[in-house]
Amino acid sequence: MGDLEAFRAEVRSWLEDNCPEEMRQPLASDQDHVWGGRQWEFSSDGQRVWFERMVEKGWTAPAWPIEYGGGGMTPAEHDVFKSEMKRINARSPVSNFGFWMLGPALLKFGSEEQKREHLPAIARGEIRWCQGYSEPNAGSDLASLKTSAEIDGDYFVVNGRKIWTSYADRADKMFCLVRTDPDAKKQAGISFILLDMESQGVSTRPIQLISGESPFCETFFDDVRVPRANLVGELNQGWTIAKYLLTHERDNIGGEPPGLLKGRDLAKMALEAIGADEAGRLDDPMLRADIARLEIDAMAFRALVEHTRAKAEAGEGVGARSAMLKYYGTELNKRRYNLMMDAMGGQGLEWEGERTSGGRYAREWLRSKGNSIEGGTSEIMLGIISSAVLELPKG
Amino acid sequence: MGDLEAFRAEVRSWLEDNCPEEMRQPLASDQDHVWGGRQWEFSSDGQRVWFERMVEKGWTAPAWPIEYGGGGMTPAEHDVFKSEMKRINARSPVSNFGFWMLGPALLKFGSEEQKREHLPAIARGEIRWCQGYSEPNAGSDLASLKTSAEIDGDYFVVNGRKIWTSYADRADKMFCLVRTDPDAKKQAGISFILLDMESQGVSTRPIQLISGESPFCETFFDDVRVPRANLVGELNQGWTIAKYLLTHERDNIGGEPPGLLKGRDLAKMALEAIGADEAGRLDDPMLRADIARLEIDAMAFRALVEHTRAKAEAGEGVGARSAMLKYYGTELNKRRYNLMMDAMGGQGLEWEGERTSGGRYAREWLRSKGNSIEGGTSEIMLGIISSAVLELPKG
Amino acid sequence: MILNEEQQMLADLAERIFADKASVDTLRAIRGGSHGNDYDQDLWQAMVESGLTGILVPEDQGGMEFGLVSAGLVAREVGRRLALTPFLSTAVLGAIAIGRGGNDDQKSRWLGPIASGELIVALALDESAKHRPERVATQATAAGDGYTVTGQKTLVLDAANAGVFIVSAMLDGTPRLFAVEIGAGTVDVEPVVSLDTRSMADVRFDAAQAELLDGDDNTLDAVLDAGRAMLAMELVGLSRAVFERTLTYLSERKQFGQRIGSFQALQHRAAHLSVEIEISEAMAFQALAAFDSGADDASQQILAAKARAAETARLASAEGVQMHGGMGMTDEFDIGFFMKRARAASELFGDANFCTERFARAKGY
Amino acid sequence: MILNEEQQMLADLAERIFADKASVDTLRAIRGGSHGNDYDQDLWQAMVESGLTGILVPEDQGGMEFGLVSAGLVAREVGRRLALTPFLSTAVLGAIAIGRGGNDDQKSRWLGPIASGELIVALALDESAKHRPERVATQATAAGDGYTVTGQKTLVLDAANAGVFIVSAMLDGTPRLFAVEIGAGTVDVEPVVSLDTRSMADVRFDAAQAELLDGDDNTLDAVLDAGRAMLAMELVGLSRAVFERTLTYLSERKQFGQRIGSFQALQHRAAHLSVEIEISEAMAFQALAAFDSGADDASQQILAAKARAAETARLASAEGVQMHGGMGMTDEFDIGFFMKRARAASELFGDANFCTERFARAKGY
Repeated sequence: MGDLEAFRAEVRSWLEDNCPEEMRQPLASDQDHVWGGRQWEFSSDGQRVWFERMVEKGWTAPAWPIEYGGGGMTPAEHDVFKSEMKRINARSPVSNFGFWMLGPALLKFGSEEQKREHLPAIARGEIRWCQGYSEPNAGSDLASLKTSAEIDGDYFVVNGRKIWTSYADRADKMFCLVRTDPDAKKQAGISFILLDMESQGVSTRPIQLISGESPFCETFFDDVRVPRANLVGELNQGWTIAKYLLTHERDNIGGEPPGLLKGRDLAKMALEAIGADEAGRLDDPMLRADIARLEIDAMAFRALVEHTRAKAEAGEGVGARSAMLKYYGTELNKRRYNLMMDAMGGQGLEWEGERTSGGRYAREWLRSKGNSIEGGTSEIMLGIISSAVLELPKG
Repeated sequence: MGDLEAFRAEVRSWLEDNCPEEMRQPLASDQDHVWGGRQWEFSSDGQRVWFERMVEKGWTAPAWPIEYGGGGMTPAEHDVFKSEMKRINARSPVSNFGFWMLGPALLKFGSEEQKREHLPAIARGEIRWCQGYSEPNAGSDLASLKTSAEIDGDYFVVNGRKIWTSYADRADKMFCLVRTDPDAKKQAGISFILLDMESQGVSTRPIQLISGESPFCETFFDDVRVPRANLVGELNQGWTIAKYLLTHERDNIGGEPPGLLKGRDLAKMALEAIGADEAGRLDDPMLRADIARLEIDAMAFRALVEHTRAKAEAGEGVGARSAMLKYYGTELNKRRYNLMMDAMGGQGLEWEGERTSGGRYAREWLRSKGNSIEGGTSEIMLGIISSAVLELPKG
Repeated sequence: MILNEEQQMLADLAERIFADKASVDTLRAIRGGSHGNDYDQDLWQAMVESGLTGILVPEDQGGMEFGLVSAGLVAREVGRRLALTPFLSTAVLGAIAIGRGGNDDQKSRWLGPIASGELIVALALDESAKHRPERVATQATAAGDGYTVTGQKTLVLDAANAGVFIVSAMLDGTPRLFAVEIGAGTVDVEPVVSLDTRSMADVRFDAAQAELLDGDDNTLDAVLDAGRAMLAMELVGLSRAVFERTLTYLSERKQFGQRIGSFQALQHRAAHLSVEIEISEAMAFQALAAFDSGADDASQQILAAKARAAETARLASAEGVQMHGGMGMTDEFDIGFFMKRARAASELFGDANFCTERFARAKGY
Repeated sequence: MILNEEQQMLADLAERIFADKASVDTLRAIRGGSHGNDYDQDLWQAMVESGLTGILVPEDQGGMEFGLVSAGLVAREVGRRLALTPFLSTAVLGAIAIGRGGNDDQKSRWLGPIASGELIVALALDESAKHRPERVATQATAAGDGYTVTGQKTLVLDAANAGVFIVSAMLDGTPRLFAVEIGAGTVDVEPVVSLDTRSMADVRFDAAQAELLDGDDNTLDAVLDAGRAMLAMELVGLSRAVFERTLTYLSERKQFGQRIGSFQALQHRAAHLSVEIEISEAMAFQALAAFDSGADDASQQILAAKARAAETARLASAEGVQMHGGMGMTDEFDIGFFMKRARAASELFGDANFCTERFARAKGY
């Protein structure tokens, strides 16, 4: 306890001394995020200084072992560190799929060589990773993926296509699920490999969404040669790693809506757009009722999120119950954006123009429709709840 | 055309002369319905006179052939007859499952002998029929019924149990689905037979519903001997008749709610119970919105019912689309009764007592919950729409 | 929120007592002879013995002096077992009204007997079929040292067995709470047979002798908060119970050669319902904890909890009946009792519309 | 209602023309160059040639003189094909405003050119982001023989190409309709790029010379009815179209070794949606027929039709995107266009809340 308090004091003082003032402001846009990687260019000195100092401390990956470039913190120390970072609203110095996905997977499933090769490079922000999971014909049914990796001497030869790879066009490397045994049944023939996006035969194409531009890309593999040493875990055992990461991904659902409505009061927006009646009530009784119901549901949902967090902190596993949060949270967010559109009326119909900062209402409303699809559709979540939580018989 | 107008004049004048004034009033309760049968007792002279006169004309079953005790009307004449009955609000002189279910089935599938034996007795109101379809372990999956009929010489020996037989305790005879081939697969081993409720081994037990008393019974068969001549259609071919009657049953869904709310204005009830605000609006804005949405949906549903009727009259088959009406109409009715309860507040909590005529609000609300179960559940209807209307692939 | 050790022990205790004493069979038996005035006396006795009747009574009056979260753990069991008990009227509403509003004399006269199970208290607020607590026509008039109250009340729980009534009445243009002891004047109790067999009555006070409960300006608000909070927990409990029965049925009942729980359409509906229940329960606990900690927005949270719990119970009982098919419609099966109870518990102290309306108003839109 | 022979022929004609001329590809092409002022000129030409532009124009002005049911058959195709066309603004709203409100001179000047496709008319009613037709700040002032109007309008369809504006403005404290010819004064059109590529603009009138449309007290009501009725049909058409595409996708797309249309949960949702669409279409046709026959409750029916059609389109497009999964989120697939169009058509002339609110008010509660 004393040690931990000493640690807290040390962290606090170091952060106070080293975190530039401008890095203590909330991200104003996605552009303020430091992704790192070979092509990265800092947008400000503060960004660069903060990045360099944190890399030097190993605090870009505080809980990773020191020998792999991390901070070597114990879980308790890590909690202290996070609370201190939060205390001053410090931004993350650098973050990409390498930190929150590949790193944990390598620590659990990687060989010693792989850990030594990749983890320090991630921690130092030298390599920016992207995730190659989904395929055009394997949406919710991820395990039916077809991108093939045939063994040719010391290499895999990869052919196929990945979709929904965020920032594939800006990443240096990809961790990727490939089919290495076409005869095995689904999950059984999948391997988890690492490949360089600069390899010959890799090309990417950005995906335009119904809401406009997006970070998503398609990635094409045309006889891409990948060293066999880049296989993580056993051959044909990649599904284990994939499942581990999928669950990991779903755990990140909180009570706050993303995007435009983050921290904004829907009822206030509606009052400003529509006005109040003589009794001071929003002058659209049906929208008013819808907003009240939404706010009640949102408050109740946050209560469940808090409860779940508290249980997790008390050491009770969350497991498949995270599917409940993913399901309800995303459906709630879609409702929220629908109501925002109801409130904004004609302004919500604008697609360009200054008045709406380039059609922000319409675009973010449309973007919210993807929430119940990405990271596992609502239907998949309901299926997981049905089988893993309720234990209803299989169909 | 001239003939039809002459027919209309004749019907009109006869009805004017023969339908007692009291038989031109709407049914005040289920008790006013004339079911007929061996034990029937008329509740008034008018009821008896009207019954006897109509029986004599053969107009209890206007469209059945004269030789089977009917009125021998053509479809066009039958339409005229119905419109003239409706013009003076004449009650049906007698009605039971014999008229609306067994009669049509016998006309289509019965032998000449069966027609001559049963149809006139139905038309004259001498025999009251009930329907033996459902079984405790064969709800929506009717074809999995287990009540067995083994052949023993000139008889079937029936054992088993039927459920949801309306008025089984008051009916004279039952038409009944029984399993005559236990080895055949489901639909293939079912026969359609007629049995007398006074046969040895038949017993009935009324079913209490969550809303209180009900016309439904369970019927038990313990070695009941039924003459083989009472088989309608071919042995093991009863499913064809059953299907014919099930579709027939579903066609009777209209736009009007049954029960307490029939002809009553929900908004008016709510205004009386809750009052209005200074602007004259129902003083519960959320209930007001719910009622308006319900009224809109109900009006729209009636538009579809009208449209469907008009199409049917124009000779276009309705087919599986009747499942759409059954589904939506019953769900609508449940919503309607929920809103009535929301409007009535504390009065809706009464189960007995004069103020609410014996807890009528609560009881009819509870009764409405059965609408989406009886006559094919909403789930079955959605399945029919999915496969027969939308032609989605089978699971 | 996570239960602390004391609360967890209480939860276990309540579950044990109710599992042992309360069942739908008892409900059926009481219904058989009911004239709107019965409750489960065995259960009440067991609650007295374990101290649950004094859960909100101060220790110096013989109670446990726990908070609303703890009381909610009992209310959840009440809903789960469809128990017929004056717990809400007496142990919660009576204890809070007297505990917050009573003077030392009143507290010492009534709180002890509440804790010991000797006194049943009935709260008489509503005067019309819909809950409108601020519409009070009942009048209080000063008379000698005390007051008399005159007026007609409805939806009064446990009135037939009450020794003390807590009555809202207008005094100088403001609604205040009064206590009327049975025998202290003309109190006419007309029991109502209710759809869920809950003891309920219309009560007429004719210049009945009354004492002002004058302790705390916010006593009525606290009583309303507590009533809604407890009913929210009842509704959560019954939602869980009807859902458990439905899940069991889905796992056992076969149609078309399969267990019906294997049909995906039902699975998704069951999964959705399970999420609604989890969320309503989390909301209810959070709201109760907010009340206990005196949070500013406790009333709002309780309104939210009651609105949500009512909607969840409506869905859970409707899905319960529908998924049970024809069997769910029979009185022989227990499933309909949950639907009846859900209706009554939703209506009392303001239905979902009422709570949502007040929530919006409190939020300023 | 069932279509009569004339209406059936018109339905077939409209379907043929739109199938031939209108497609999402055209929409994409126009979107590419759009600055809020484009429409599908090939389609418009084909509509002129087949007489559809004169569908509501009297025969003596070169039109077909059909009713709103017939116009609705065209509007349904507009929605189904996501067509960009001034049909609503000109052939319906313009024709009704001038046909009912115009004097003989005005009719003869404008109705013929509407029928012949030479004149595009834009209706300028709304002044705020939500449809509130009675809130009119725009002022009309007598000036010489006629009037001038001054004010700011928004959500004006097809303004960029309009030859005549129909403008609501206050005259002596009452909102009235006026006609403003382009070139007849200061009219400033600022196109808005809309989410569904519909031609839309903010329009400012600065003492623009205007003629009063004085024929019929109820002209504005008729215009509002017609606008809502046509949008209801557009919404029905687009609901059908997005549902057809979704059904096709369900029947083709495989996941987990099965066509996804074989999953019962999706089947039930699709079946439910199909019923909603049928009902909304029946309601819309009945409402249009009520308008044509001059039924007392035609406005109420139209409010009901618009409210329902908007909700149905919202559901149909939401289910469309969700059931298409990630593909439904891409601009490459057409499915998102239906969602965008549904949003705009729902908002214009009053969203579902507005229509439901007015419906309740008209019903007296």
